[in-house]
Amino acid sequence: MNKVVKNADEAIQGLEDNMTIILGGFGLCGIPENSIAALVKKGVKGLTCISNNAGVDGFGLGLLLQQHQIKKMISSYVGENAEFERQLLSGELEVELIPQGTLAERCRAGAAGIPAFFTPAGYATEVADGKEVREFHGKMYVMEHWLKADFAIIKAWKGDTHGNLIFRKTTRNFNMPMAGAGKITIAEVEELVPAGELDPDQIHTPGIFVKRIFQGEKFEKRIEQRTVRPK
Amino acid sequence: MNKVVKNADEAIQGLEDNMTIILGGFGLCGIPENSIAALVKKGVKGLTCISNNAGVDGFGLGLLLQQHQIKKMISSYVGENAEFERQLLSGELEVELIPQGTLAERCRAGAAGIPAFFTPAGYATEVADGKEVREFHGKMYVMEHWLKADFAIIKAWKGDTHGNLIFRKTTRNFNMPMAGAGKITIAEVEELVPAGELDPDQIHTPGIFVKRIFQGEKFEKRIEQRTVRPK
Amino acid sequence: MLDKNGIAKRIAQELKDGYYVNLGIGIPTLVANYIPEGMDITFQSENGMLGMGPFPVEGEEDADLINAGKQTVTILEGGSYFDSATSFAMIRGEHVDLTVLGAMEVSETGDIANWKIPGKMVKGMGGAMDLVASAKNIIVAMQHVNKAGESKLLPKCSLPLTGVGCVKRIVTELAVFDVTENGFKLIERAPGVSVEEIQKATEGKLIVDGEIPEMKI
Amino acid sequence: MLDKNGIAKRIAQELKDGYYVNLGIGIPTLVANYIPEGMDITFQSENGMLGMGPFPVEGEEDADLINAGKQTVTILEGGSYFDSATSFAMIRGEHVDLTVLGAMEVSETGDIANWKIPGKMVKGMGGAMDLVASAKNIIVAMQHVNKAGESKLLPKCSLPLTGVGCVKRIVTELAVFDVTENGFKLIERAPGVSVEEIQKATEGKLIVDGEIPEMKI
Repeated sequence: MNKVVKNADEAIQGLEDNMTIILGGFGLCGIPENSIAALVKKGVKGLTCISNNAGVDGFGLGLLLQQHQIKKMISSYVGENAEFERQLLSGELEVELIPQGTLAERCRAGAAGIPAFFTPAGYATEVADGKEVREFHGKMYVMEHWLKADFAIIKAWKGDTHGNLIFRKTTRNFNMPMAGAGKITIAEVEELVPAGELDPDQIHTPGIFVKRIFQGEKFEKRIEQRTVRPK
Repeated sequence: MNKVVKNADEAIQGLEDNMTIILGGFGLCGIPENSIAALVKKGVKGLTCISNNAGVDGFGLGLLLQQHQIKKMISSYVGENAEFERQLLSGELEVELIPQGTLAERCRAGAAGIPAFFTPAGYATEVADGKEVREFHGKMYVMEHWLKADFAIIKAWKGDTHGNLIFRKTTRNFNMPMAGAGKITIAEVEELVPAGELDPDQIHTPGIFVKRIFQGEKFEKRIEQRTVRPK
Repeated sequence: MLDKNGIAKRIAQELKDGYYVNLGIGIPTLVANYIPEGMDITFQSENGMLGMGPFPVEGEEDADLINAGKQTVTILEGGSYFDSATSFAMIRGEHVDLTVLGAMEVSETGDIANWKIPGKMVKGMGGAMDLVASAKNIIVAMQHVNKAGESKLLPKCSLPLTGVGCVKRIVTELAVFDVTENGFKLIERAPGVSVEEIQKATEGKLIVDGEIPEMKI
Repeated sequence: MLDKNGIAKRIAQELKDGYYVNLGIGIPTLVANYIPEGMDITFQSENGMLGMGPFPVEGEEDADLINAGKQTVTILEGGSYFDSATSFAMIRGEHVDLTVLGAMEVSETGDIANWKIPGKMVKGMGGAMDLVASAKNIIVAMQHVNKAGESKLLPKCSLPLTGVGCVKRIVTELAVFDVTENGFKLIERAPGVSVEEIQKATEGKLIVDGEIPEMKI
């Protein structure tokens, strides 16, 4: 059951041009930094990226945008990124915007084998255009489909050789529901330990959802909005 | 945010005849023993109970059956209970059988505000009779609805005064997806601690899903099938 | 007339002990500064936290602990972390008691537009569509008129919608309104603001029923 | 002819390194005793555990740690606990590689009946319907004929179905079959069992293509 690969380069083996990738993280919090760096290095192009956000200029998915590796972004919020805006307005980049809760649930549904479900989010808005709507118990809902991808790439705090994962603080975000939504799910972790070292009661994501795991070389963990109060 | 009630009797206040209750546990593992005892004492009748199993003679939901307090059981498996069988065959008790995964997902959907979803379980069987079926990606699925109840009653290992819960080993089972599927969710715990004592990274069920919490007087934790190997 | 903090203070009066509350970016965030004494309120941040606390003390910021606005924050005792699917389960399942958010336009039937201006770069709806479609109670905190001086309380929204028939109450620098079957019902006037001034700034149908009290801030 | 353990041994040959496997009650459970040397197999128990180990040593049984058959068990290194919704997410999402379960009847088109006998007390399907509707690979382990001596490999199931067109392979005391578009394809004979004996005990369409090897146990 050893799922350990040497590094990010090995983890993304088989990830080719024009594939669809699901990537975890919220803003720059809990993003798979090492895998993104490996994607830049590899130079794969024409990617469809499903990720809540699109990084910032010079970090996160912004690095892939810079190299024109992304054909389409599927996200809930894509501000904070001048290069993104430039590519979008020039028509180089396609964007599909999805309500955040719907995005999370569609990824979870992909991992959980639920092809479609109903949510009230977006009813009677342009998000529901062309979608089936239906009334349940006097309220209107929109039918949404699962999201699946060739690869899902997520980031956790600790992981073991069986692929079991533990997250820290608000980094669970999309990383958890995305685990298992790719044909191959890659997890990069800050600390990789032998199977048996993690308390089975404290595992957030069971290893069955993860196919490849590696310890990232370094994590910059850039902060997007540093807000503090004086000492 | 203090959700603590004194005991099981106080926890089930407002639980009246003919209500629908969702109860956690798998077999006798992780069942809300103290709340069930309080229901027997209170003598509420005509209950519809949604629970994966129906207990055994003389324990778990078997105690409510003995007192003829249950009108209908909604479960995935109801063996191991002679009184149950007697009442069923005599027409005193109604039963609706639901595939186990569908039952879990319907409870989770109830808690998560998803009125319906599609699952392959039960397609072309009597479980799908009268239900909408639909093809997605070349496979057939059945549409299933959320389950909600007047009360959801679950059992956890540790809990805090804000209703945050931590489970032990295989007791998470239906207790987790059922949290929040009742208008009022009651949690009984083996150990109740002040808010702040549980590590926020290790909480399985956030307190928002729980309305009332109490420390059970005693937990018998009966074992249904004691299987061991020699020392 | 109220300033931003005044609007937040007035909204804080809507809080009830034990409420779980989700605050949007902008004026809504300020509501956290005015929780009535002795009231126990838990803030949910939809990126995955209950019990959101103040910004961290300088030097203690943690890249792994942010709020939905991507700001470094802290967690209070009794808080918890969870994933985005669980977070929106809380929201969609109506476990969050109150959502306060900003708006570009609100219609007299409770529709809200706050995510997109045609012709401008669209950043996305984030969690706003889930929040407005799901919350039991939605209060809009906003300026009464836009930068061009046009009313934001309209018969019908002109901008692309975020949600329909969902706004329950609106607090602006001029007044408090309930959204009713018959239109915007004036509940309270801001200190020193007359019904006529409110009427003038409100394009949607306004219901003025009897004497309208001045709000107590 | 194979005994129950023989059937389990033969099914164990279907395991591959790294497989996640869900074993049903009865003969399937025995498969765990015959994992090929050096092969890493993880057993899932649908009540909420990966890495299910053997029964506990006497005196160490724990009421909080049971399997789907409600038996006290243990967990192995690298295992994890989870809730029922997550457990069936694994199953429905095809993350479990192989499901082995018993059956009362299997049809030549891969339908399976194993939960209900009309007129008898029905205990329920438990997780069987989810498992058969979802698993990528389903092997049925069963006796070839029922107690009345009637074939359990039929043109069409007579009992209420658990799932349709889902069984991939069947192992009985007499033989191994694949379910194909054209019927039950005979793959291997049990030691000492002739094709004629198998044919006689099989009511559904049997495909015998060339020389049928004897299984190696």
